[in-house]
Amino acid sequence: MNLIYNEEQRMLLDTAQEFFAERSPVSALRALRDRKDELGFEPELWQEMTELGWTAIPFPENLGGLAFGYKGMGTVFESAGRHLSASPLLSSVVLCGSILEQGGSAAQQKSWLAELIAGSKRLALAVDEGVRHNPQQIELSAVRTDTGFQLDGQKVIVVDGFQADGWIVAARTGQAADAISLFIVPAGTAGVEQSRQNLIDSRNTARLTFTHVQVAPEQLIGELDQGALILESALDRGRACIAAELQGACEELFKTTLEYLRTRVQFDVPIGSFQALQHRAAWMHVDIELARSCLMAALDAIDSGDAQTAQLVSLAKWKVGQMADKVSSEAVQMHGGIGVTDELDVGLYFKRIRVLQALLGDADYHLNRAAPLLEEA
Amino acid sequence: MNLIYNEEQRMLLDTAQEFFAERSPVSALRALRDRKDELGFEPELWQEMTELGWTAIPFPENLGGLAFGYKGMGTVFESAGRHLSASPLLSSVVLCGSILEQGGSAAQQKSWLAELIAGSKRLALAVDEGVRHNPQQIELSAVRTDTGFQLDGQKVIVVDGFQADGWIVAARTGQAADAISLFIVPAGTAGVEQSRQNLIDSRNTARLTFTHVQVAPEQLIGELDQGALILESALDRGRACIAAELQGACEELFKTTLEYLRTRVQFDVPIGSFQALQHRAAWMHVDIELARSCLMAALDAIDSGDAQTAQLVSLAKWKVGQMADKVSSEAVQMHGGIGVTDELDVGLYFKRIRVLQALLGDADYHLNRAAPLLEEA
Amino acid sequence: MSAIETFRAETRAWLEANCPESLRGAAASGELVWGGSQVEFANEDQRLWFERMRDRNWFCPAWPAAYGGGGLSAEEDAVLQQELKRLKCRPPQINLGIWMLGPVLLEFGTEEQKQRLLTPMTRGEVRWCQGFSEPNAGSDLANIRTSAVDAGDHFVVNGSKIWTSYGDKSDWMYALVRTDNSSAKKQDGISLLVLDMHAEGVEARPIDLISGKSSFCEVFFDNVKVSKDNLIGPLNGGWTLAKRLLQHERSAMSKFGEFSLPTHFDLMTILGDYLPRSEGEPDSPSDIALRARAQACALDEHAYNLTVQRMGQQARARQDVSGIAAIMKLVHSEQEKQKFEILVDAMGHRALGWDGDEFSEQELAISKAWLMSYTQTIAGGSSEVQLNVIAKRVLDLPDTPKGGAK
Amino acid sequence: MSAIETFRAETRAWLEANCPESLRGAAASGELVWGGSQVEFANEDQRLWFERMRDRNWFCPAWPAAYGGGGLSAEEDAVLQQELKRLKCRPPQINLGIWMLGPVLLEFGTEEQKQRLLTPMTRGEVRWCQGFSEPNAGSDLANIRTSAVDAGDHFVVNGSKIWTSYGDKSDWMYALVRTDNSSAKKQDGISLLVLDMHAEGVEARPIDLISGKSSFCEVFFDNVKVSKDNLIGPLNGGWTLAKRLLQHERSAMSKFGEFSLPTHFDLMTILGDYLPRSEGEPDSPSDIALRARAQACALDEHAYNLTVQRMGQQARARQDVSGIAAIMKLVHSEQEKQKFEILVDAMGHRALGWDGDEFSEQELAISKAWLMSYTQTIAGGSSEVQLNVIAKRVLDLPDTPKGGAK
Repeated sequence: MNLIYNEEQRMLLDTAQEFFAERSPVSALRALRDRKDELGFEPELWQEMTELGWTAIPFPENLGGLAFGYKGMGTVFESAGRHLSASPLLSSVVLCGSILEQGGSAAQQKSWLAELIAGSKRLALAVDEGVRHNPQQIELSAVRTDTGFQLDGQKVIVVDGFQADGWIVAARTGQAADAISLFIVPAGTAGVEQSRQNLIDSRNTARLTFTHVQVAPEQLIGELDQGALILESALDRGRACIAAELQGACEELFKTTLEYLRTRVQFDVPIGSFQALQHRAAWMHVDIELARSCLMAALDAIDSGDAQTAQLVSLAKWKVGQMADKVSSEAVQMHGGIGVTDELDVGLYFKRIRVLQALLGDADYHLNRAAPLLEEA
Repeated sequence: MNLIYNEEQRMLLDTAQEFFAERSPVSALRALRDRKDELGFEPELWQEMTELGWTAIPFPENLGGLAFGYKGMGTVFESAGRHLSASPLLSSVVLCGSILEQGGSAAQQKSWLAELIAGSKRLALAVDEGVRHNPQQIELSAVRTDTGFQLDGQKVIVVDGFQADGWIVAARTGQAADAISLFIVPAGTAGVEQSRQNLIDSRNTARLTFTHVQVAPEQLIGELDQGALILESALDRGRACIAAELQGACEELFKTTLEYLRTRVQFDVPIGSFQALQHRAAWMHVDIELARSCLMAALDAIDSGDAQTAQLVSLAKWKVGQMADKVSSEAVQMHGGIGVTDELDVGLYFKRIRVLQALLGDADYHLNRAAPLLEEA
Repeated sequence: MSAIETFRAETRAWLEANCPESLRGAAASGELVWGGSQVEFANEDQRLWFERMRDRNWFCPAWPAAYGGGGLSAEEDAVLQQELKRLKCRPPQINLGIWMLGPVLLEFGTEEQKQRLLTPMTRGEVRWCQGFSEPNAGSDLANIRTSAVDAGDHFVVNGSKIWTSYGDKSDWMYALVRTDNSSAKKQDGISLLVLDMHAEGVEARPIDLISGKSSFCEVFFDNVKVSKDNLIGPLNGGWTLAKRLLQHERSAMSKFGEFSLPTHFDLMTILGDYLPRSEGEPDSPSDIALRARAQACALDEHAYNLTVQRMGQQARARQDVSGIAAIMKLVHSEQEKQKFEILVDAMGHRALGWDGDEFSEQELAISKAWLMSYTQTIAGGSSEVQLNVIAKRVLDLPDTPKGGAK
Repeated sequence: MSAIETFRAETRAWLEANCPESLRGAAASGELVWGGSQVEFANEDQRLWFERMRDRNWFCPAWPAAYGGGGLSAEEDAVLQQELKRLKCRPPQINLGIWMLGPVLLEFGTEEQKQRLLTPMTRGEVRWCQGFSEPNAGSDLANIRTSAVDAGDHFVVNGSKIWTSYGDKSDWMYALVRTDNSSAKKQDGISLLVLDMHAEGVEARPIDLISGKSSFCEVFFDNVKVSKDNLIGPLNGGWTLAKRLLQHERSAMSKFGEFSLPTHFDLMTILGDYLPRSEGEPDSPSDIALRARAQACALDEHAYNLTVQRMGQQARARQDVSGIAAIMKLVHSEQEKQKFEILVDAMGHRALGWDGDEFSEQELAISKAWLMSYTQTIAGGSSEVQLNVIAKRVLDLPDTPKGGAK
């Protein structure tokens, strides 16, 4: 198990850090928010990221990718996390791209995957239906018709789903618990309604309603009833990238907090000299280091095809999520009055962190899912 | 709901404090331990407590009691807790006495209860069978015979059960979940074996084995199959008294710890001037105050016959137990190296506290049992 | 019937006849009436209740009649409060002036100041705000820099205040200002001043919080003239008065909390809505673990409520309650924060909404209240300050000596 | 085949031929061999392994051959360690002298001292103990008071040490002593001395802990004569050496931990034994909540183990690991404590036994290990000291300035 970035990955990390710092600092997110941008990201930025080749990172070369793996992807996500940089990299490339890579037909890969990598089209994954993430409980139905399938049901919290060029929809196609199939539904298909769910992180999230939506057989990805495994694998890639984004956001927020502790003076001394705050900061550091190890293990497991990838990804999402809860809460508290104002960026970090913590499974969900790790020992 | 001691109760509290401080300080427990005393308490001390009337506190006057209620009892238990004073007050008077008071026949009350109050006999309650307290899972059986009943099974963690003059045994007498009956089994009855379970707190605890033990019909307490309610009510009195003992022990241990923090010098200053320790001590104070309120509510509920007595007792046992976990752990840690030596009393408090925390239901058990409190709101 | 029993009977009858039914029971935040020059009523009942209580001089029932108070004895006032509570009457108006500045004026004000400032309070004509905190004087209040410079018959005030609740809607402010820069101890150069928020050079800007719009303002003073008769207490003697004022803050906040429960969301009830139990199906382990956390949190809240009760009983029994009193704000604010964290866990994305039609009103209110709960452990004495106070004043732990810990 | 590959092949072959099967894999605490004048072997295999490694000069494989070391290059030593690990060979002896004092002697000792002290170490003939802590010098080590007074050709040592592991079974001690009381900084008056535990006036008494008997001793010095050639490094220059010694402590402890796992109780396995699941019956909510806590704790342990791995990889890649290294002791000891707390919750009264036949050996071992876990967060740098170090050295937070916080 390799838990550090190699030299190439470190170079990519540096590039990504610089890029986001310059092209998409926190002020960019603030601007998107203040003008209530419905897309939730800057198309030009997305185009630049595409040109840098980042949308090609995880895919094999025969599909137009760079075969640079999820450690490579991790470097980009943690850098984006540091600057709260918004882009559809998670939704379109990681989640939908993985599904197309693993389950798409040659035709689907040629049309859709190539366009995703080129950035000329964007897909979003529609999976959740309930209050909390639970891909085992999909009720949106796809029923066979003479000409294909008919979709009925509802999806929520579809990341970057508003005004996407299409969606990959996870639908129930049989009675068996895992009889799930995946369909590509292009935007504009009759019967699909989209509404924007405005979350605290000011990013793009949508609710989709499917009413008698007709899809052709060639819109099915992979085999009928066999979508669950592909879906789960894509979700795991997404979860690992979310963990990376969280880790980056938390490390940056922690850095800001430490700087504040060193410089803010109260009672004639820097507040960072108060031992109670020092110890709490030290515990934050401990959690950040432990979480980092779990994150690296998850990324490495994906790249090496580890048999325990699912559990290691859940370990990472759990541990990073727990750490993020603590770091974001403490950051606000330690900043005191100014920390709860909108003027400081602390609140923007807090809000994004809390959304990421809930996306694709919260701590409770992943604690359970990671548990089988403990049986091997 | 009355959450403070009245003047009479405060006087009793003062008396009890003085008595235990003088007659049974921590050194007395240490002496019992060092000579591996099997009884686990000093019979002379017990006799003196009896003479002070404390064994009569909770019983009505017509049964030879003082009708001074469980707030009265609480004052004695918290004082005993402060000095780790050992006596069979919980086992013989509170647990067995309550059962006889509520379910005993006139004859049983006359023979046994009067002797318990006089201190001339001691009974112990045999209820637990498993690893953790669970009076809903009693398997020791009492089967009807021509001459009475036959008892078979095993009891563990019988408080003050070793060398008692007899035991009240909770036995299963039917299939229904609550078909429990209570029997008095005098010491010396054929088929009863006792062995001492040496716990970390150096007190008297026993395992009892019942093999074809014959008991006469007049040894049954109350109605056949109807013992569960009487048992539960006695257990609640016991739990409240344990909570009082815990509260007293923790308040005393906290006092000792604060004194250490004020006087122990490291790096040329008293360690109590370190803010990290100050904040942790402040949180201990918070927990002690919250726990105290729950304890007082439980004692008051018993005395006033509150409909939510069971839940309030569980709230107290839970909250006081949680507080005790924290206070005892922190006390050891804050005392540093010397805190883990046997030389200091801190370890004796720690061990007694941890046993009390587990007795008659730990935090997990009582958290669940207290939960219905929340439905009223 | 004794005099006090007669008073009770009359009071009860009067309240029953005069307090409109719609004004009994807790109110949502927006439904409270704030006295002042811009007083607004949401409905006729509010106006009636306001005017009737005003005309009975019961805005300040225990203040001397000379300043428009009700002139009640302490005993009568206690009875009135009990009867108000019994009927769950809402306060006819909310006003920081009455709760905080008023008692200090009664104690330290000149006769002229009492006449001039207290009388409009008892009529509900002036809305007051507080100007204490500054950007560099948060937990360390003595560090304030807003200056009031002696200019003969008036002071000239420059600087700014932060965290002033409803600074933009208030008529007058009581403020701490620095009147001496040369004092060795920074506490010694501070005075308490009252000033007109409508005066030239005063500007109040609402502050946006992480939870969105707020009632807090930043208030800027640009060469504001304040006549000298608005100095309360001695020059450079404001620190003592400020401490006295802050003692009243707690009781004011608790009164306020009693009637305005905008953020009271019952944890277990909401949990039940979002963590439904399916008939016949066992709960998932993660739901059970979450429920256990929620139970622990709700029981802690129960323990807190019992402690409030116990504190009251101890106080009535004339026992020392300083050790309990010192924990209340800390415990309540930290518990609230924890409660919302659990709610957010249970509600998943439903608690993460910001605005729009996609979320119910209650869901959006919970999101805001959750974010606001982060303010509660900072404002009005941060948790850290509370812990310091407990450690030093209650537990008597030593100060860090000069040249101390390395 | 390169030279190093040849070395590896030979080493592997030798180890396979010479390390007895019974000495591969982790050992219970009692099964480890402590080198020294009183060395004891539990069986013939232990003696064989001890003698074979000694005779190959591999007790200290990388030390110079001049002092009885193996004279291996760093590269060869690394290969040897890898091969030892591959076969899971236990260390042939445990000896604080080799792990802690040895490297410091090599760096700072005189030639005479190296000859005299290192050679018996490499032969496993002397058992060493450490004399640092004193009752008044716990976290504040510089506060030691045990004095060594100059008496011409020797020092006279008086005072006492505490927490000396196996003080009663050791032959020699390296100790910090005060040789100058007049220095302004108390660190400046300290020297490092080695002394014979069998000398007149030395008494070692084992300390009873809350967990019962222990290997820790209190050591008393009553006018003990120590010849001057036993001063290591410069007079009054012991503090620098002590810091160097303590740097070796961590790696020594981790080596020790690798092979002696007396307290490794697997949380989830034991939980399974005491929290059995009934076929067809749902677990009780309290069992599920406890299981969730246990899972979180065990996963945290997993995260810790991954971090150990990551630290090694970063070190090999020559990246800075100081930030990770600083958390290891803290995390491990706190996690162990937490683990035992959960175990005790799960095992109910079965974890509360002290002695006697009523409890299984494992149950009694768990009780002791639980109580001992409280020692781990105090000994070898308390958690508080670890947190201070992280805050100041890793996070660069400021010291409390003189005349600081009130």
